[in-house]
Amino acid sequence: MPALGVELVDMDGTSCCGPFAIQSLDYTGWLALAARNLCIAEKMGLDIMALCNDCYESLMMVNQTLRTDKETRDKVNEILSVVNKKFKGTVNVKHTMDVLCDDVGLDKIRNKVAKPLNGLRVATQVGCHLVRPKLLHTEIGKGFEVLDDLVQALGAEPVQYDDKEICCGGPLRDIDDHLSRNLSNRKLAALKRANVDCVVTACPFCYIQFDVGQLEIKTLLKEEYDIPVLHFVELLSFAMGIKLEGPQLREHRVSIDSIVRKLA
Amino acid sequence: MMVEKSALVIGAGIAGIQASLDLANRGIKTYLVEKSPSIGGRMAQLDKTFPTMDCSICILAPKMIECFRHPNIDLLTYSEVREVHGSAGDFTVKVVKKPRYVQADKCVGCGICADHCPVEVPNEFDSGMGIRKAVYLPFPQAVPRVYTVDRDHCLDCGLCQSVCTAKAVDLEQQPVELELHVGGIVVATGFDVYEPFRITSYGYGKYKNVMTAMQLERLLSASGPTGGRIMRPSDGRIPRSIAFLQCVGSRDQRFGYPYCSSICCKYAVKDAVLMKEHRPDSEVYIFYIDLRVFGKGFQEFANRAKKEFGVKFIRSSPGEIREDPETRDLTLWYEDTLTRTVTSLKVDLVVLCTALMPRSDSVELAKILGIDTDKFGFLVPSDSVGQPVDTQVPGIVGCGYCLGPRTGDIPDSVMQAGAAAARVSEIIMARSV
Amino acid sequence: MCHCGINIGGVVNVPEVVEYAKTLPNVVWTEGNLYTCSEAGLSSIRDSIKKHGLNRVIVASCTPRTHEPLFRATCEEAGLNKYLFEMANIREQCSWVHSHEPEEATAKAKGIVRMAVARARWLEPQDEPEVDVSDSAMVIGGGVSGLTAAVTLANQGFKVHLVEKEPQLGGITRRLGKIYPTLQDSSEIIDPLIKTTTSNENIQVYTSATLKDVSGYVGNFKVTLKKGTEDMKLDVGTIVLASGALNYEPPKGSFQYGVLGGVVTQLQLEEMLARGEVAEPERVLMIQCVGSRTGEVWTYELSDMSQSFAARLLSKILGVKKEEGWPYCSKICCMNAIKNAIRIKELWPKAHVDILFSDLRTYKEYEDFYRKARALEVKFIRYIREIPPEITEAPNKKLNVTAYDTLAGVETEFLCDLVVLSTPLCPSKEDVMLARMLKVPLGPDGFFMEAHPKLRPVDCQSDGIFIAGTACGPKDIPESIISAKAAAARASILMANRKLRTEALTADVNTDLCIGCGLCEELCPYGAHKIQNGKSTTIAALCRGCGVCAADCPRHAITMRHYSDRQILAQVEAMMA
Amino acid sequence: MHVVANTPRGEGVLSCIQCGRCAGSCPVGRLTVKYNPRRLVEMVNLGFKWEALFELSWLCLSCFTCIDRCPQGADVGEVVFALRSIGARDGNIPKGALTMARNLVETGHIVIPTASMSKQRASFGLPPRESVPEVAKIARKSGFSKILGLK
Repeated sequence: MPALGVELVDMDGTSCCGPFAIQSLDYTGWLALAARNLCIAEKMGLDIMALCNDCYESLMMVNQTLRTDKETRDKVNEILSVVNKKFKGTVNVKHTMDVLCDDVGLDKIRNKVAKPLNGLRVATQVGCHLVRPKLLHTEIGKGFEVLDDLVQALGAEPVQYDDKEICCGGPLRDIDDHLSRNLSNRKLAALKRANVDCVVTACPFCYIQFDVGQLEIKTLLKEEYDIPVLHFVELLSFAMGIKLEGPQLREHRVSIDSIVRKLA
Repeated sequence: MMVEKSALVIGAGIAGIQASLDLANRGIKTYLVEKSPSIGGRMAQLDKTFPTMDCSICILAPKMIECFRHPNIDLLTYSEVREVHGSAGDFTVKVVKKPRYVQADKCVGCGICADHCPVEVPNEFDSGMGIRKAVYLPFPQAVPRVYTVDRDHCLDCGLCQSVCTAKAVDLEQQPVELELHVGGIVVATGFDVYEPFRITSYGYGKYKNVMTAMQLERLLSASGPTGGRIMRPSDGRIPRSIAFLQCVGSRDQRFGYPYCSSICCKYAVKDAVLMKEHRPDSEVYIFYIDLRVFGKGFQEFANRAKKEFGVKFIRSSPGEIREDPETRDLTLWYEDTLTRTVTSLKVDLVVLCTALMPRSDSVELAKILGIDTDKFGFLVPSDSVGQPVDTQVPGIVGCGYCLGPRTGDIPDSVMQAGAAAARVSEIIMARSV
Repeated sequence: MCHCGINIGGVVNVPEVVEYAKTLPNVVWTEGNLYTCSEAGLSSIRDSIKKHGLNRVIVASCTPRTHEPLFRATCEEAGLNKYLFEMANIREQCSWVHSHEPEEATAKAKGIVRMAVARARWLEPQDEPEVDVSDSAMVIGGGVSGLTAAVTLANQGFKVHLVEKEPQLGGITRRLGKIYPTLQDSSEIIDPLIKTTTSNENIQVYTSATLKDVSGYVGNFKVTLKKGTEDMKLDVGTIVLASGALNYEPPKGSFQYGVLGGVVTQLQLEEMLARGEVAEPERVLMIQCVGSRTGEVWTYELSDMSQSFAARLLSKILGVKKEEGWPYCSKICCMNAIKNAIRIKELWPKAHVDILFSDLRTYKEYEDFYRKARALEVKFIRYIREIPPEITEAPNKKLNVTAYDTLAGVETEFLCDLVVLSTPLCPSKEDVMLARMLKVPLGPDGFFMEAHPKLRPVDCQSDGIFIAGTACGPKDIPESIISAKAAAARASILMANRKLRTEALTADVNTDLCIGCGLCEELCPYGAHKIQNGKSTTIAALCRGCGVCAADCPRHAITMRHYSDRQILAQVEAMMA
Repeated sequence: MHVVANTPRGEGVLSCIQCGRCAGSCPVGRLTVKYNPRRLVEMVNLGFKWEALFELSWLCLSCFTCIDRCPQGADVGEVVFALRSIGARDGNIPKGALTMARNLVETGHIVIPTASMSKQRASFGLPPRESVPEVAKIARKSGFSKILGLK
């Protein structure tokens, strides 16, 4: 990110933002918890960049809700008072993709590409919570093409596939693993048909679902795909010629050597 | 006070035509203003009409010609109303006759100009399914039978001028402004058809074989671009399976209009039966939410469509349409809500029965007339129950679909036209006696 | 010769028929048009009449019903008597019915043209008798439609006689408490209308009066009214038929109507609410389409239904008895039910209202009305006709309703205080009598039939009679008012012109042959024949040209103008040739 | 009174006209007959036994496709949140969710930070994730802890 002129500051003392599992249990509780994180950013006077779609969805929804709905805002602030915090609504919540597309801009990204990913067939998985939450039904919402555009900017070829706009299945983990796996399986099968070099996600959760998921599916459903899964940021760093070392690469359950080789 | 024993009718679709005839036959001098080159409106675009299955233009044409020949009707086509002053019984109206660049009195409608014109433009009358030249007659039965040069697309090559044996083409023609004095005004400007680009999951504009019902009507029509043969836009193949989708953009709080357009279920059943008649071995499906075949004879007709013609009715609004990139066939994902099974269906052609919406310029015209429109842009009656065709301005009445979905179908429009004519006659006669 | 786009040209080989026609005797000019009814086609008729001095014109195209007047007028413009025009229908009677046999169709088209030519030879010019039109009208029915029609005509200076069989005006509208979608009192609509009617000096109101007899013809109807014991005679130029419709009464026992208390129709509910006879209910259940949309087959697989229902369904099928009621959709019941549901919700917010429907037809902007009801927590449950809800008696005056919700696929039970049946508007028994008296046809649905369902929705087939409101099918109040005004508009045209030409197609008696036997006078359904000093005479304006007299005259003394034996026999011979 | 319609995020139920566009779009519905968003709403409005509904409501992915397509703004995808929270009040919470929630309240994170995570964060020059006691305070105040059966 710094190479693209974006300075990132780690938010100290944040908690989890409250993914849908949390939202499901208690409305105000969720609002208050997420609002607390927003307050920290407000204190820092910085917009929030969320890498994870769930964090983004949660924070964005809460931010919008509390900005527009005074009654709820007062209720939440009343709760926040126990930790001497107060929601003001002074910061914006952005997803990494928003920052890349809107703040950095595709042109700048194109310029920064050191090693164009020519000939790389990439399938994209944007992740539902970046494009579909209710409050995004205004024009502020991004479309499924957002990631394709970015991938293209890196010189790779975005590949269309069936069920592209369908969920990765992640949210059903620990609730109905069987269903969760079947969903991923469906998508992976579609990816196979489209014979892609890799699938790139904008959401760490989709990333895990596909990456870890492929192992589970291999063992439980006896289906083997071997489709490398990358988060877009990884692909970006490849293209910008930033060497990924140590921990990042080890994270991949499905080897991405094929990609590394192809790009070398 | 002095009352003008004359009336202005704006819009020459079936409603405007009927209103004009009723007024003119009543002995009232009537100016019929139509903004497009020919009268006839939407009904002229349709193929056949339920329940007689008369071809629409065939029963409309005599009325169009009656208007044209009627001593009490002054036909002002390709003209627009610019200003209206005065009050009931005594309105002053400024109308502008747009230049056709063809002299109406000289043109014999032979069409030689069009044969020679090098420019091809998608034909609005065919909802873009067919093409016309830059000098054109919108459709064969057009009234008046005078060609029009569309200067937006014209290359000014002058070919038409040189080939016209009647010396009718005049590219220097200027707009003409007329001042009319009328006792009453009837607004009958009709409707536009909703283009469902915003409902992305149906892929309208993206998938070749997804079309609107109005486009289908043009394909079915004998005088349409395919001469009445139904062909898939992608490959010209005759579709063996067709799906009609109801409530596309109507009954829709988010992408279109919340109201029910009132006619889609009925014409869908009619078109479905026509399809079956064209090709008895074809599979025809109608996807509906509530099958609104109200009105005289329609329920019975729908029953026949199911029993005798084997049209399949499925209570569902499909979630999405997908296109096979090779074959261009379409797959609908839907839930049959009556058996509660989620499944998919492959068809050759999908027809979207889209909402009817106000004319793009309806609000503008309303301003000129000084009358109110609702939040969509339709006219609002002063008293929707007691005086259904009156506007807030005495002496100005409405009829046809410009009154919004209050109107159902053609008979409704014809009745409203009669009612509108009656209201105007009431004003004029009451004051002149 | 008309191609009518591909309607004819797509099947019949028109050019071939054109060539064939050229070969027929006496034919001097032949041409084909894409659309003969287009201005181009017509002008070419006018031109060729002048150019070739034609004295007969034949158009082979569609049906005379829609197009003959147009072509006749075109001939007249060119100075040719319109009865010298002949039309050959090669669309309805040829291309449409033989769309799959082009050769045979072409051959038949030739035959039809040949016949037309044969008849045309014998056509003679005719004059049309002109009749005076009285400028007074009779309106039958004092409901919202009748009143509106009367006022609309009176405002234009015509004299109107308004006939109502009930003692007071207002019709069914008066019985409604509120009206949708405005939820205003029906009196707000009907009272002012009654007031303007009764106070208008152009309108003469006859209440508790019925029609005894109607004779005469357009422009000169002779009406006999019966009010109490006395008869009254009226002469009117036009008649507006606004006799309205009835609210269908379900047969005893259907949905327990008339068996269990608490089962009522929507109209009864309205009257009960108006009279304040409804105690706060816990739950009211409404059932749509009771007595309407009968004979529908929207069957589902038994597998779709729970066993108990399969059983119930089977018992229904085994004990099949014809569904009572009407096949059409009454159109207004959905809004009406919602209206009453909203009223109940407004009166008693705690009360539950459930509406069992099979298609919710809140057309037009009434969709908002439906939305409003949902927002008020009125519940809409879709049932299917094959499994009608079952109603049984429950303790303390309550009713137990078992209904199958197809959308959830479950059987649900409702314990209600009231079960309200949404029954359709239906034609009244008197309509049959009226129809006979006025010589206007009834449609298959039992309502009065319009001249053309699309383009002449308020005209009757018999001239001078117009239909307004629910007499020709279910309508709500605004629609009734619109149709009434439209009917008035059509009637006013006739009366304003004061004169009318009628068809020349009438009986012509050859007094030399007539023996005055009086058979024609006896047979004529229109009373057009009178025996005067030993010979039959025809009252042209009454004669409809049916030809009964000509067919039966023992001395062949009667010929029908424009349909002489000679003309018809010539056609028959041409056909055989 | 309509319980769901009057629970936050449940307002949509009354707008539903049962068109089935959600069911035709739902990825879960294509895999199992158990879950059908349209039917879920119909059952809610019919006043169905809650127990059944909670269980169903947890089959929703929250992929929000239904919300994206619903022509009426009935938003089943939102309604399920209302259903779940109603269920949670009487302790109907799936194990997975409960663990996550408790982790969150107790440590501030649904996934409790491990040594390897800290190590990894360190490799990016980031401090290890501390637990966040404030969360517990907020949870207690808002009544969230109570729902989770925590003090």
